[in-house]
Amino acid sequence: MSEAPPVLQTDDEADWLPIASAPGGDDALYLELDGWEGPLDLLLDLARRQKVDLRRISILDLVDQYLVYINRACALRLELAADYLVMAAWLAYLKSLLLLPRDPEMQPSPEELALRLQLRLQRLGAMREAASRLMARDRLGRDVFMRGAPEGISIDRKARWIVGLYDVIQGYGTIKARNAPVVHIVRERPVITLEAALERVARLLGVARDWVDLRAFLPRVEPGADPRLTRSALASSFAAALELAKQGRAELAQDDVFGPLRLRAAQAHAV
Amino acid sequence: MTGAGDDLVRAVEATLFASETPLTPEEISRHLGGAMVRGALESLVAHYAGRGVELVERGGRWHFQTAPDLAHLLRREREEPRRLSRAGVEALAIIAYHEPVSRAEIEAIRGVQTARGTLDVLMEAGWVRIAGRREGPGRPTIYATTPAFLAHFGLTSRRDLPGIDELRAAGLLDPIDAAYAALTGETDE
Amino acid sequence: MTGAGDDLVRAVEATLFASETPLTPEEISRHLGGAMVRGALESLVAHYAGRGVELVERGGRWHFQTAPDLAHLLRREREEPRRLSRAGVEALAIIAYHEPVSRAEIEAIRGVQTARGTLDVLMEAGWVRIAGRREGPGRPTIYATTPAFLAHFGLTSRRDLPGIDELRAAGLLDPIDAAYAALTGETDE
Repeated sequence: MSEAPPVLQTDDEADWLPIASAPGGDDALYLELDGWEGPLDLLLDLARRQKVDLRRISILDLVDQYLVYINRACALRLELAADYLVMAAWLAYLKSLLLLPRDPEMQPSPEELALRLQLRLQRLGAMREAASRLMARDRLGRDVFMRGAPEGISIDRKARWIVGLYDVIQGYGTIKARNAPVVHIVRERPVITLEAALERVARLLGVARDWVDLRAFLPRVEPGADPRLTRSALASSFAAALELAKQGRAELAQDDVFGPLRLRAAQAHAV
Repeated sequence: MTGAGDDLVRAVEATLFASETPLTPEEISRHLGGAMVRGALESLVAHYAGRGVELVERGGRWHFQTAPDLAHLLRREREEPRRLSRAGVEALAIIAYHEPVSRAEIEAIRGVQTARGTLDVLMEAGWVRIAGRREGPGRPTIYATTPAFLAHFGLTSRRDLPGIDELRAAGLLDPIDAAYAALTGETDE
Repeated sequence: MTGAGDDLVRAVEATLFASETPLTPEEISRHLGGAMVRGALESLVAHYAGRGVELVERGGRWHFQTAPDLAHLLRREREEPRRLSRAGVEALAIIAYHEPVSRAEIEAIRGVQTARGTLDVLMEAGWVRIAGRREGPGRPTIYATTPAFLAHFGLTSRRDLPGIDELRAAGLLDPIDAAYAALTGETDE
């Protein structure tokens, strides 16, 4: 069980039937059409019926009145919002604590719970009263009026632009820097292009009348050079050999699958 | 009235008459080239006292308005200002007396949840504004009243809120924990 | 008239003050339950004579207005400091370094379009003027700086502007990213 009365669910315009004192003025309750704003509101109204200062209210009486009302509403099968039942349960619990022999271990004590409930009712009551006093004041547009047709005062705003010489010079520098011709430099990469290989293979082939292994056409690679250069040279030389064969300038021979690829100048041209 | 002050009084009077909104002394002063306007305002308040129109200060801003006792003559043919729901009225009072206050604090006092639209209506009316966030868990938005609130309800400042001194003296504006501690710390009656 | 406290005078005063339109004496009278208001109007005219506000009749209708000699108070000019936009700074710099230039030339140098308003702002500030038209296709308007520009920036002449070499030496021609990184102390790596 929580130690404070629960904060309740909604403040929808209450659409159920609350209570008022019987015309006789005793504390018999009957139902009438009016709105409650939740259980705390109902409790406050019940408390006011005790016709004493809220600081001297009897919490036990208040609990009884609330439970009586809720029971009556249930008996009449009125649809009670869950908040009211939650509050009823909490109040019944509080009442039992207040009536049973004191458990010194209990924190907070039932008296504290009761006092806190009383403080809440006082605060709500104070704000209720403050609100009605506020609303009853002479209100602008209802009771007092400002001038109906003021000429209006206009202020022509004139900008004083803030900019320093440095801003201007820097601005110019920014434009110049932004528009300076851009030169793209591509980093040298370890490749032999197809064009280079084609030129080299064709030149070497011109002097080689017999079958020569393709690998003999590869450029000499410095020891320790990037191995990717060797692979690139082999690939582009192979492509160059195919290209030369296609052009009818070279003949290719390979005895085994994955065996050495040999080439020589095309014999038709050589004769 | 004669003397050098006259021109300034006339200028302040004309400025406030012409303005469509209440003005702070600083705004009037700026409008009049930096003149000190306090004295002129006081002189105008005295001059208009008891007339059909009066000069009032609301939340640091000044405006002319009709005398409240003539309300019965002027009220007819004018539509009522928007009717606030009971929830709206109570939320407004709680914000005014406790400001700045979070929605949870409003709900704790009212004992019910506050519908989303309730605070919106108060802000739309120009009476309530968001006053930032409270440092602490969840950093909730907090609400406070505006100068337009003071103007609408004819309050010079929040100190003029009906009964606020008594409420404060009775501890009714303190949080319940503080009130409880104060009560139990003292001798019981 | 029994003085400022006279109820009818007060009522007429408040009615005219709150009215959104000038009112005939008959309208005021009807509003106030048929009272004779002529005397009250005369008393108010006398009371307000020489003040910052006066009561006047125009075509049989009455209204309050600001005293005509104070009409100048209803308009005020106020200076507001504002920061020149980056586009404005760049256009100003280009005009200063290249004047006279056309808008198309400014755009060619900036590499982006320049809004019409940008040049307006510079002219409104008094730093840039229209310096005629360039002979040639379309005869475009050309712009140049003003003496006020030199005065504002404390320059004796445009020759005081640093040259390209000096800009480079000052690091102002560094690529923007590098300059930005240097400014913010960040590095790309």
